[in-house]
Amino acid sequence: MTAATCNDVSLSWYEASARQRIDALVDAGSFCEFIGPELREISPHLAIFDLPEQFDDGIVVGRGRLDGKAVLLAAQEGRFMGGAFGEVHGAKLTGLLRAARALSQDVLILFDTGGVRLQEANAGELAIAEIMRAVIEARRAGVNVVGLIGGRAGCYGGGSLIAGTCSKVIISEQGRLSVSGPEVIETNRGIEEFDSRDRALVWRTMGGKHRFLIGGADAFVDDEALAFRQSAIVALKISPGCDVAVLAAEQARLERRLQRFGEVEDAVEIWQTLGIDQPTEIPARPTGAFLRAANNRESADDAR
Amino acid sequence: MSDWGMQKAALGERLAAGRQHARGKVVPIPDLPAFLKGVIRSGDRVCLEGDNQKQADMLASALANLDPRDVHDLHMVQSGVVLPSHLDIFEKGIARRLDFSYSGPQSARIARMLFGGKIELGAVHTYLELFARYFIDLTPNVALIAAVSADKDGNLYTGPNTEDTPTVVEATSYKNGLVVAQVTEIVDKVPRVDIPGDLVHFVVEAGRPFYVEPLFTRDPAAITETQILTAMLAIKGIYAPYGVRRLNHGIGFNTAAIELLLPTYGEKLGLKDKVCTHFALNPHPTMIPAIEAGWVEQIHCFGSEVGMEDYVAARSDVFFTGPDGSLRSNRAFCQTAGLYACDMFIGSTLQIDLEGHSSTVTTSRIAGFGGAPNMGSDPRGRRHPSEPWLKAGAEADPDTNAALRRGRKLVVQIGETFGDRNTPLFVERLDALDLAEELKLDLAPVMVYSDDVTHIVTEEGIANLLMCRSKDEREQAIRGVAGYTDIGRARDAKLIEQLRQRGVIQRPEDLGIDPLDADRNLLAARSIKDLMLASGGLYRPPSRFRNW
Amino acid sequence: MTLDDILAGLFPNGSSIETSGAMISGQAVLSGGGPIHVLGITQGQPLGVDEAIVLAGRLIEIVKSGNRAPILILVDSASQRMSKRDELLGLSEYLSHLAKTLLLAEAEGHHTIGLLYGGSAAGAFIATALATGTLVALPGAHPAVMDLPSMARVTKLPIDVLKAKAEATPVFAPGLDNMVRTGGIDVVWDAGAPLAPQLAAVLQRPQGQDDRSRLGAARGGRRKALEIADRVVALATASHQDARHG
Amino acid sequence: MEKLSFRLTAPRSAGGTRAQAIVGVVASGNLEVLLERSPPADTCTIDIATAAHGFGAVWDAVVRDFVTRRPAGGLRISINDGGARPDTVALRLAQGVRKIEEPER
Repeated sequence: MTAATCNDVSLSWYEASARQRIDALVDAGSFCEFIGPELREISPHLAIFDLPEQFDDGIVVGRGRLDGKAVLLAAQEGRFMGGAFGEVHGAKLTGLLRAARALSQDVLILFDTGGVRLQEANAGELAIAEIMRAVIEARRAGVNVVGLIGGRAGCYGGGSLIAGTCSKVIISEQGRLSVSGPEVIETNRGIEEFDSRDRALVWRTMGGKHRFLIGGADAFVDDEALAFRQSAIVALKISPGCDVAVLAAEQARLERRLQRFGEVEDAVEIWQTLGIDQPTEIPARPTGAFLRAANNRESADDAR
Repeated sequence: MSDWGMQKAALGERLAAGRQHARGKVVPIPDLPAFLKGVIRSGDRVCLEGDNQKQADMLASALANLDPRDVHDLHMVQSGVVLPSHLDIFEKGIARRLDFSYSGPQSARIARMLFGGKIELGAVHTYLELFARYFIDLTPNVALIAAVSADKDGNLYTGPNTEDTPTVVEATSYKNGLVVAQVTEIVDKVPRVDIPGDLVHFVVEAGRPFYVEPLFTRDPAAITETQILTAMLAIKGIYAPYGVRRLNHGIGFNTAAIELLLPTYGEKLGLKDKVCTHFALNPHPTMIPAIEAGWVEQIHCFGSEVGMEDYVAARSDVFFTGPDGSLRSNRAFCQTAGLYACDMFIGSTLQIDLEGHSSTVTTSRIAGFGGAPNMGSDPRGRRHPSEPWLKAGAEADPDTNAALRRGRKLVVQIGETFGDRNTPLFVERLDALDLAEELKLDLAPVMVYSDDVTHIVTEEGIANLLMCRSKDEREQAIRGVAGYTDIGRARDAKLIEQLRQRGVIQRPEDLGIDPLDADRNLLAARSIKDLMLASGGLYRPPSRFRNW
Repeated sequence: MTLDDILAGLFPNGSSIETSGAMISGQAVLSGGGPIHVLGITQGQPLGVDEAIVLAGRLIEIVKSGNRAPILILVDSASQRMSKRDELLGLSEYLSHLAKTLLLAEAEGHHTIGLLYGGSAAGAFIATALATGTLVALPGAHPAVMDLPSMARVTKLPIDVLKAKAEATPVFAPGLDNMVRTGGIDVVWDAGAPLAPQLAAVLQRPQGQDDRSRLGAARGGRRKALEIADRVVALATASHQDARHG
Repeated sequence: MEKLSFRLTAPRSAGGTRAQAIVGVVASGNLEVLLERSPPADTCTIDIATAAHGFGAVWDAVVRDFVTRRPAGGLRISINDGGARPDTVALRLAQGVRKIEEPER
């Protein structure tokens, strides 16, 4: 098998834009966008709030090739309104997933989102519900839907629920995956419960390493576009589907997590329970050392 | 007949009053209020150790909790007004007069209190100036200082954050003043003696470390392409041609960008061993890649930086460290080094006017000067030659006999033409002038005077003010790098083209720099995590800077 | 309407429903005679990992049991539980898992009906009511993504300005009517009429595809979503054929 | 939002063959620039929607310098601005021209 060409310049996934991520992820020059910025399909709702629009409404969708294989892709731009789901933004992803089911083609979702866009909250919330349903319908038709998480805005709110429907989740240390954001928890529960400015706390509670260790993500990669690419190629090789057996396995997995860790106060205790040596050093470990230490992690194989 | 020995007698009275609340030299925390009330007299000059970085925070709160009926009209002489309690002391009427250097996080409140008459201002000093006055006419009666540990004899260990302490203690204790130290813990034997116990009268065991502000940590993730371009201009257009080896950097993102470009862009230009070998500088985390790449021979520090302790200890070939292994910093010595032994100061500012005066004062904030004017000024007392100093001197005054010509220190102001919220860097009139009028100050608080500044660097180019021969040329040179600000747009295009022909103004293209090459990939580290990894895990950044 | 009133109205032939904390679970007999599974989250409680796993477990049992009786999920909740513990344990997976079990049940042939009779918000709303095949509501239900005061804080707009804007568009402000107009809620039942026939009418309808964006467009509350999604499908299909024949 | 439009004579026309290019994102202090081909070859039109009001004179200066310094003829440029500083605007415009000139793969 010949390895298809790709961009081999080092590119930080965290720093890259949605378009840069796609360019670096797929085989060189293979991406073709649907409803590109030149069509100016902007949000019809931001003008009500006198807010600036973006020509692609913060999401790029289209098709490309990954290691020679045709895939559909969506990438959120976390810097535009926090990558939040609005009506147009969400509908582009819904359409992509419906196409995936119809065409039996795998999908990569490059998450970078704070959740629902408040200025169009109802439309955003419904978009998320529609997307989740479309993901499951596509998966039941045998399509892989892989989530990639490592952007600036993380994967929060409804975005995190969509990620939970994916067949595989790839995450980097910078990636955060959580429903409520740190500020929201602090506002609702007080700074004693959660100090949102304690970034080490944020990352060890919601960050990529912790999610990988508890089985919330299937692959842990460096903050490099090439690492995401390699991992995505591997993720597309298996197709677990989404039937009652898979969800029963997930039920067992999530019940086990509650039994094992339900009473702990902090991520470090969980890592200790997993039998990790020097659990407090986990955040500082480079990828190689971390993956060795993560040998006994809770795995999510085929139970998602 | 004079009654000699009055000061010794007064100190004796304070000591006696203090001992009523102490066991030996140790004052228990519950007795601290009564103790302070006993040893401090209304009208005293008090140095409450508030440095640029470390804070005698527990003593500050205790002082602020005194009853102004017992103690009032204090004259505070301290370099840093940083904690809220520093100003509570004035708010409550415990203190009245203030001489200081730097107010950082309290800059807005201090301005309000000055306008409201709650504070009677002596002067805003530079560090060296205030330290100097400690020995002439602002000698403290009482110094409340901070250290890491003490033994029962009062010997103090300050750890990496020695900063102002030796200067404050020297001035106070040898002139019959009383010295009280807050320490994290009392130990049998201190790791090293930074302050001899003879000079320390009382010690309070706080049971927790003093507060330190991580003031010199710049997250590489926040460095913009424009800042990278500006840093490229500075390196290729100033560092390289002058061969600047001994220097000080300010704390802004522009100089952080320079630090992170040394091992990449600087290396490509072949500048290793030719520039940036010796620094008067705090242990900036953004220096780690350059240090690791072998660029730096030596750094002397004003203070430490939170999280850099282990790294510094492991790099004693570069930093000054004690027998205990940890950094020895000293603000007074390092400021002197920055003034006399460095050939360049480069830092950012908030406003520059058409003459080249610069100021960090805005009408609602008085941030003070800190050390920038010490390092950002041409020392008239300098006598030793060096290549950059001589070259700059020759550019300023080509006609004088070289053997009789003073050299010039390079004083570089670097910044983007627009700052936060599109505020222009260049202005017709400094806000400092309005402030001086409102507060009826004799002097406007100018950070770097126009006759000291030699270069201004922005993303539009470099203005070499040494080579300007008239006031008009100088003004146009400044307009010529002022970009799209009102000042920049009111330029005389023809004159500016002439200045460019003479090399007074240099554009990126004149230096062979394509603005489109200013990419974050050029940074030797793009995140705090990269810095930590570059340090081999020795740098331990505070939680708020981490994203892992 | 209290939960008991609702259950009595829906199932005049009787039901056997257990309450455990804020969650209910059991079976009832439809007015037409067939069985229906009933579960729900009640009392305006937040939905956290502990609640989600119980509801999902019950749904998996139902699907595994092999009978294809309809499932009614009653919803009167707060939002997701906003706590350190829930997020530490991976709340997103638990909520998503619950939604997936509902979607699975629908796909496996169970008619899934959500009945929103109180509040629900944000992640809890998505994981329960919005994951059913058909979502209906009773008058007085109050779905929300975020309440207006919080929204005012985040958008830095005065609440009066937000209220004025909410008059002009159903797209952002909380409330039942807005959720109907944007297509999220299929129908609001008539509380004055018997409930059992209204449930029977919903069950009469064939199961089909997700038609919320079509409803949103028809009702004028969400004019773009359907058109954009359809265009993406068309473009993807066309480009797929190009790739094969090109 | 404030809308501004410029139609400028451009001494040099843009190179390359790409139909369009886009750089930047709409965020605080940032902007997106969409470049499309549009005859005539000696004219550049620029349409701006900006969140920062009252900077018309600065935009005027920035775009005039841009068409003088960069090959921008035959381009229709559309900008959504989140309040970027002029130096950022100038940089994005230059990046955009470079991108539309890149060879197609």
